Amino acid sequence: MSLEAHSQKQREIEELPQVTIRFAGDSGDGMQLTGTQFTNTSAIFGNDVSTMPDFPAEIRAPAGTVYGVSGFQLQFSSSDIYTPGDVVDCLVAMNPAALKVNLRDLKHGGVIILNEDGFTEQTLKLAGMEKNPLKDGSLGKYTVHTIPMTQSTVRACEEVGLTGKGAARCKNFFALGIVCWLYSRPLEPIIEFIDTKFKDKEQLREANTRVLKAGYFFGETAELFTRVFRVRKAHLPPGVYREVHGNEALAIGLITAGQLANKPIFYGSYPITPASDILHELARHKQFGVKTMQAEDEIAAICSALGASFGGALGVTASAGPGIALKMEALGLAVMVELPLVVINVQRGGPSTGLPTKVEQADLFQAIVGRNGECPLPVIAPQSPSDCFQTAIDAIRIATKFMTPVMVLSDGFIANSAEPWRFPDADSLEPIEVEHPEETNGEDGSFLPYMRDEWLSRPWALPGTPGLMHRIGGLEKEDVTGNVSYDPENHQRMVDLRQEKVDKVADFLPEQEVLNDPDGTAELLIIGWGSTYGAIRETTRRLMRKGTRVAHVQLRHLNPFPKNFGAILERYADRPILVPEMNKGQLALLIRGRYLIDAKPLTKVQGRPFTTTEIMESVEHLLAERGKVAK
Amino acid sequence: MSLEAHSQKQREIEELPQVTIRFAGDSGDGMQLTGTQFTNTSAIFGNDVSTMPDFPAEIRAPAGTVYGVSGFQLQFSSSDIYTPGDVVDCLVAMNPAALKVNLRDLKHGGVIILNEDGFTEQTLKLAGMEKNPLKDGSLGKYTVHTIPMTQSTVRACEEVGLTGKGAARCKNFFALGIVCWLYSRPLEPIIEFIDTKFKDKEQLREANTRVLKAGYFFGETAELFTRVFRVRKAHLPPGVYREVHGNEALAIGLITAGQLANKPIFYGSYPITPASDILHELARHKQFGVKTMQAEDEIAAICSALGASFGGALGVTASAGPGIALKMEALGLAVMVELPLVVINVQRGGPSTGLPTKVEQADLFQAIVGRNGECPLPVIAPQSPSDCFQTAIDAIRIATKFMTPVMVLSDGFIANSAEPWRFPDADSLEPIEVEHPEETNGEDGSFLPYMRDEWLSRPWALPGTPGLMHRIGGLEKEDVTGNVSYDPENHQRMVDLRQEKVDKVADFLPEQEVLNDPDGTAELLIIGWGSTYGAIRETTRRLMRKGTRVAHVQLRHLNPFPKNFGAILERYADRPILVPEMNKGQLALLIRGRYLIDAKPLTKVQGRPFTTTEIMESVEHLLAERGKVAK
Amino acid sequence: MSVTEQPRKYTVKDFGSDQDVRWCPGCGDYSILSAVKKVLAEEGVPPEQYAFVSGIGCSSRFPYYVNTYGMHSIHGRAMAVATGLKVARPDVHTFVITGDGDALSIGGNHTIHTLRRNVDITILLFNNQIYGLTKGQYSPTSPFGKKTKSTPMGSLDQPIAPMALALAAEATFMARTIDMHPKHLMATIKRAMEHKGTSFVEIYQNCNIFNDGALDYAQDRKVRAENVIELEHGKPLLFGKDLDKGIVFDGRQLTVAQVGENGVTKDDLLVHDEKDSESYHAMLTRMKYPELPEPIGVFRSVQRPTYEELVNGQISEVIARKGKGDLKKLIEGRSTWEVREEGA
Amino acid sequence: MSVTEQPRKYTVKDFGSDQDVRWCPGCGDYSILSAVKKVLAEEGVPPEQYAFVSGIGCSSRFPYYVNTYGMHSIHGRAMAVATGLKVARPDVHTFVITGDGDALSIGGNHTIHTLRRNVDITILLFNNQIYGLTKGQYSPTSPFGKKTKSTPMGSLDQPIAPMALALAAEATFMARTIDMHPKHLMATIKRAMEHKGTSFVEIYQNCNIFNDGALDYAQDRKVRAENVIELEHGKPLLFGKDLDKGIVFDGRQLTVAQVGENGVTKDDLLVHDEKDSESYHAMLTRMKYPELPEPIGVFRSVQRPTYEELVNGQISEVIARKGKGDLKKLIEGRSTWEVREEGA
Ligand SMILES: Cc1ncc(C[n+]2csc(CCOP(=O)(O)OP(=O)(O)O)c2C)c(N)n1
Ligand SMILES: Cc1ncc(C[n+]2csc(CCOP(=O)(O)OP(=O)(O)O)c2C)c(N)n1
Ligand code: SF4
Ligand code: SF4
Ligand SMILES: [Mg+2]
Ligand SMILES: [Mg+2]
Repeated sequence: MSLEAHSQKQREIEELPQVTIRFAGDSGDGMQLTGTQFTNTSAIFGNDVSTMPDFPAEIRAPAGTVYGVSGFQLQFSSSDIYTPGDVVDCLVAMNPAALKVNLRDLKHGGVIILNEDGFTEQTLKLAGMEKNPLKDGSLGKYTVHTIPMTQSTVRACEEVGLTGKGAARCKNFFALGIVCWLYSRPLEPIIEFIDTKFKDKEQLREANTRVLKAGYFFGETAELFTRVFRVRKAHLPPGVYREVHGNEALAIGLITAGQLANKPIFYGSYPITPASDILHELARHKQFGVKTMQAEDEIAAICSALGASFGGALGVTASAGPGIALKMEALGLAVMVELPLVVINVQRGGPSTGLPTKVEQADLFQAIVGRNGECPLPVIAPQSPSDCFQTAIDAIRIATKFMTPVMVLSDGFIANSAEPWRFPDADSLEPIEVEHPEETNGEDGSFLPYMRDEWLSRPWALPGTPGLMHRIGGLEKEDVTGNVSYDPENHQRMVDLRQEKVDKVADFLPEQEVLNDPDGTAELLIIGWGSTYGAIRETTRRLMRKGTRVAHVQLRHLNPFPKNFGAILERYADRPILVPEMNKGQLALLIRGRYLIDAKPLTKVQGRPFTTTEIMESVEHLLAERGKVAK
Repeated sequence: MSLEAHSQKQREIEELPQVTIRFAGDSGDGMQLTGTQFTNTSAIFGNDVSTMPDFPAEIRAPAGTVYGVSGFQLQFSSSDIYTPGDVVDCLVAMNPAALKVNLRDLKHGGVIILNEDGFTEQTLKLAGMEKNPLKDGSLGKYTVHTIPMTQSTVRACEEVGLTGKGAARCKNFFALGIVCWLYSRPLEPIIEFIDTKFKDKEQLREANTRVLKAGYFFGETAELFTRVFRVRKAHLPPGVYREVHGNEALAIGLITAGQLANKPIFYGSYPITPASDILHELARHKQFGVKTMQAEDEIAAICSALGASFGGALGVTASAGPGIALKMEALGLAVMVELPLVVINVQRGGPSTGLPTKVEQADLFQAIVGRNGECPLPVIAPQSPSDCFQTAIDAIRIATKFMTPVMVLSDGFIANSAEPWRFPDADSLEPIEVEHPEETNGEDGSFLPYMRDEWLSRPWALPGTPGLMHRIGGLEKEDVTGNVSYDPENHQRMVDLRQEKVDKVADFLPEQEVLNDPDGTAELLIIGWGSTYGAIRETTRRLMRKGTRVAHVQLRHLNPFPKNFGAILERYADRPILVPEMNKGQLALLIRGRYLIDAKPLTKVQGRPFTTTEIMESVEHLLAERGKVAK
Repeated sequence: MSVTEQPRKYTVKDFGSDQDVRWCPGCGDYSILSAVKKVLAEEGVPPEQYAFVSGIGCSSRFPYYVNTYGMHSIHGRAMAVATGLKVARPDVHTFVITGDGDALSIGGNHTIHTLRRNVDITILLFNNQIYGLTKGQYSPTSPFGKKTKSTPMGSLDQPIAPMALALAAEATFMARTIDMHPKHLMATIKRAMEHKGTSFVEIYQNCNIFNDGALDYAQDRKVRAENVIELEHGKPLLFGKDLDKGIVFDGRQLTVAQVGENGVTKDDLLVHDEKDSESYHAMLTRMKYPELPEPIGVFRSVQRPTYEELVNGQISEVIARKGKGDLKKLIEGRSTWEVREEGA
Repeated sequence: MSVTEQPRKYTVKDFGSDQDVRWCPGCGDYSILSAVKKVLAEEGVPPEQYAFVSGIGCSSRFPYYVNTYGMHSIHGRAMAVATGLKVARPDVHTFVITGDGDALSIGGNHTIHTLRRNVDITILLFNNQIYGLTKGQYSPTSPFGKKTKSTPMGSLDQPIAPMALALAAEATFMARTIDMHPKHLMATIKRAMEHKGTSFVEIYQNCNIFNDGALDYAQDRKVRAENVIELEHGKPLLFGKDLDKGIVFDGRQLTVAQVGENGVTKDDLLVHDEKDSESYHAMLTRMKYPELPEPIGVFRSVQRPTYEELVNGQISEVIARKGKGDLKKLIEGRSTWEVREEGA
């Protein structure tokens, strides 16, 4: 008999289509781990899941303070979902600060599970709360469960001889046990995890397992809970799944691209939140020949990657806004020397240092036009954690085919969120063909490094190849020969050629898909890019249920735009076009400027993703304005 | 009897409305000096003048090579002019390479003055010329004067005991003498210049003066010239004039602004073409309390300027494209800490190292949106060399009033060109009021560094002021208090406030003027910015003479746009709107995106300014398209 | 540092800001903060006369916690900001707070150039041999082979010795001290503040979250005496619990000698000299644990005019020579001409 | 350097490119170019095995003039580019050509970090103590008080000694030579190329347009012997036309001693040792004209694994241990689950 079957039998079980939970506590409380484990067990159970960690910029701010609160939100569902949820159904709060910071996102009537031991006079003071919310009735509109988690944890640990601080530190597993019980989750995957993690630490393994179970049984035993909930398996497309985070998927995608191109990845990078994990992940996979270098700064990082590309490796670098700013000069060089290079920007809140751990999409202009001179390059944005895998491969495919740097615009939300991923079979992936000339290409037997092929791409001749010696650099170069040239007409030609080459990438890409509107009769068009995908997708589905059909275009390719993008815009020109972005309307401005179409920006710059409600309201408002109130 | 009166008497004198001359020779031939002196004497004579130096990126490439050619073009005129001329009337070429590089700009039937001694077998070879153009008849369509300048110079020098290389080096003054004679220019100002320059070098002074006169008399004596030319004084507005280069005017403007604000200028900069001369000029004026620092790189340059601003000085920094790229991260910090700062970009050909000594306007996007995050700041562009003076003052006025960094977009053309300047009386300039609080501004006696005034500007409290201690930085800050804040709504508020503040600058600025169209009935509107002013102005005048009236808006303020700019666009919405730019249409895209108006870009990216002919053709084409062929 | 008011008594509290300190409990940064506040309180100079400029990193949060003027700037650039501030405002005592990543990785170049300019600022480099704020990657001072998130098989570059770099950059004042040695820490900070010119202080600091114990050999009272030499001007280089070991130079290398053995006496030992002993200072900067004990205290303290003095000196000089700038003349330039009314 | 073909005879011409050399007539860069081409011709390695990477500056135009692979990158960043190239392609012999501004002003940080990594590249720093390409501003190696366009009243920062900086950055090979001393120049370049690891060569170079004669004391044959010491491994530090002056250490400083006077014999002199004599090397780097003669030749040449060896070593090690990467497994990750067909 599984734990589940055993323990749920006496309680009323309520079926729910989906649930959003947020775990919140101190940075040191292990909330990220708790959330991850809950996600994992839910995914394995068969739900669709979507997560959103939210941690402070401080490493481990003094316990109990509001700025030290670390949160992890996830939605798990019996149907496919695209966001970690708008409002929280259940909040687990380990101390007053966690409660204070997160309460506003809890739905009316939601469940609160509190660690009673975390609510002391001191922690209340640290959180700046004058009254104890457990006592002043201010939580009246919620269902509150106050549980002495620390004490219970310590007690469970005593049994295996673990005492004091070490014991108390396991309390997150107690909380996890309770929540697993409440939502009828299997414990096995978590116990497996504990077994692996503490393989060599018998006592801790034992203690954590006991605490987890203690929490679970507490739920069952205590009279606190009158009902438990169940969220059925989702009807996901059949296949083998894993869970994947955005940064992880980017790293795996890069390695995969390297294998597909039969070339080593050279990754030069300087740590920065939220991009560092790509470096960490890549550094763990040296058996694929990946070379990672922690450079002295972002400039050295990109320059070393470019040097590696000159040598024939796949040069990659990543950073976040402030670090990308530093790379711009060298990126100009990459455009000029026309070598493949992938630059990943995991966008975070700006400007300047801004909000390092929060999400934003305000670096789009920087990516497309933020350099000196006319300096075009392809820009791609993944739209979900798992999509990062394909994006990395696409980036390298474009970079090598067109001999160009490519910018990938991920963001802090995608980077740290996880979702189930029906990963592809490695054998099914299309190889990336890369050619290096061995022969000269000039009529007189000379080598012409700027002779172009039908894609306007120049030859990637590698050092070591006899007879193809050539020099490249940042000064303007003569068409075809690549020699330095200050000639006016040549400069115009080269500026035009570099632009045309990037424009040509559109011919190489698939056409843009329009979601949700097979016959072109939708009432409105939403255009999104990057991580807004989930929220927009969920919005269009909610609207559909309400009887409003809204077409959805999610741009993965921001420069150049897909070939049919203009035609799509024309098709919807007579209807409202809405562009939700986590910035002040950057994509909207580009679309308006390029196509002279009245695309309406819906902007949000709050360091957190759109909720479906926000987008829905905006859609309804636009439709109402047109005198066509959404039904 | 003046030299002029004396020597012109026997020749036929032809009156011309204006003349364009280009001096061209090796980098070491002193062509810049020659051009400058000719300009000077013409200006003092009373012509309007406009100049354009054109020098190679190499310091002094081996003599005789085409890439070592240095040129200086000027137009002098009997009416007011705005450009250095489209086509050259008279080309002075010291060697075959100079002839080769510059011939294409000479008008049919133009005058060529050649240094015969510079045309040897070796120099012909160095210039890659198979035949001697002096002999093969290829110059048939021009009026060619071949003069043994080196020999004549050496002979003139011998008289004062100067021999060998030193003597030959004076040959530019011989050429200058000839040209002065040919165009009836007075020699006095040049002789005065020689006197000052070689104050302590008797022999050189004597030699150069003699050579200059020898050239002049050669013109008179030799039978080569059948006519001489005269360009009458221009009817310029009365007043006292000087000649000024763009970079010089920027430097003087900055110092003036410092004096008007009663504050020292701190100028942190790293040398780069074509911005270095601002540093050189400022470093010469320490008696105004200007502090200049040659920093280790562009990042240190802007950061030190920002530090100085924090201390209460007027922090200024300048660079060109690649260096500006490096400043972007710190510029984001400046936006966040809301301190006054002026960043000057003397734009050059890009991308990357590009064409370091050539002109371009392709850094507009970089200036307005080229940073991470939503990071707005005011952007101003001077439209002529002398306008740089006022631009520098305006920049500092805006920076201090709004507590914001301001970007000034000059370019390599403006920087090195000169024009007569009817400079203002220092006493007539309006002071720049700057306040530093001495008292706290919070209700509880605390100091609130992000409390705003009616312009949304925050107080500039200086270190050393008792009671106003505060901390600023690049993390998002809480509205009013300036404390670090990760709060979502606060972030939105601050992002909005920073934008609104910059938008408000428009309220502070004069309305945009429309030139050439008092009654709003012009057939077309041209919108320009920066150094295209001259070419556009001259175009509209030429068109006027042909009976076509074209309105002209020259934007000095590129962010925010002037308050009435939208209204102007609306007024002309039914007519073609043309936006000439030395880039691929950056301003046009912004106008289109913001106002949804079909502004047509006219682009040129050749490292040299528009000619009036190019703009005129584009206007006529647009008008023709509308079925209204320009008469 | 110039003082504008009569010295009055200040307390540590006067230098504490109203912001909660957000470092991890147990972090070495706390003791440095406390030492700095104590030293400032003792100086008797009002808080508004100080400015703290920092880059980015855990250490760089420091300015928020002192009630003075402050700027938490961007990663690696604090010294450039401080230089501008000091040149503009020689009257403000300017500190730079930085970390081993901030000052030696991305900011290494500014460190060098600030030192050779000799701007009168006090640099406190919190060296925890790790990137704290970005959660534990190796830093330029981490030992070779350091296993971190970014180097799971060990780091591959040779660590930088900050003192050696400082000397190469012509530092006029260089010192090293330890977070867990509060007396030494305070004394060293005081000396640094008193120095006129750039003072560069490396502070060994424990990051108990990502690099706990890495500097135990120097921080732990139990073993410290065997592993560090406390420098004192004019005193021989002696160390060890019983002060019975010393440092000698054999013409090529520094080595440890047991005093009293092999005929070695105290007279054979190198004698510490903070002043003009460049070559000796060069050797000191090469002393590294575990091969040799590491010196702490003031390595070098010499005088050279400060940058801001020189900058302002040139201005005064030219004004003395030519008088204050005349704006009219400046605008007029060297040569002018007049255009008269039409027909005149 | 690995050679893929049988050595064959190459001539200087094989290493000349088809581009015209665009330096000013008389520039010291010409002699360095010629020396490099001669050395390359003698190596017997084909041109395609070399890559020259440079930054921006007059000196950085160098790659255009050698018929090898080359990149004229951006200002100050050549070493970072070269590092990536070398790590990707250990078989390509990689040179960095840089100037005093390029390598020590904007690029100072990359210089340090490249050296401590010990990437196997050969760095030639053309030190003309001026910014040539931007027409004559002072550089980090210009002497204090240098009057230039940007410093009309004299520069205010202390010059950097490139050798001192290199040692502080844990350089394994450092040498100095002179454009106008072709034999020494060629010999030094050869030694540098042979060194496995980063070799750092400072070349005194005359900029006859903006800084003519600044280095005459070392370049001019007439006075050179009095002002420089030619280092030779194992030989005492002797100099002077008659090789009768030497260098001694007095416990604090290096000083010049006249051999034969005051009882000084050759045995009292310091003896040059390129190998593990860190402290001695540290002293050498502090020797500056006019106080002391300046050493030329190889200061230091020690062995340490190169960065690219170590990077590739970790890869081989893990492959030896776990086998080559299995892409399927990588994509699968640590834990998977299966969703079956509906109803299954
Ligand atoms: C331009 C830029 N690059 C990278 C970062 C990310 N970053 C912040 S602090 C830091 C290193 C911190 O290490 P250290 O200076 O040693 O300070 P500590 O946290 O150890 O006190 C890094 C890489 C950043 N904020 N900005
Ligand atoms: C980012 C950037 N900043 C500044 C410049 C301008 N610049 C080019 S070369 C140079 C300095 C050259 O000096 P050095 O490195 O000593 O080389 P040299 O010309 O003396 O050989 C400068 C400041 C540039 N090209 N790019
Ligand atoms: S991460 Fe390390 S350095 Fe940073 S606050 Fe925590 S203990 Fe201190
Ligand atoms: S400016 Fe100086 S360094 Fe540059 S090429 Fe000319 S002489 Fe050589
Ligand atoms: Mg650190
Ligand atoms: Mg130089």
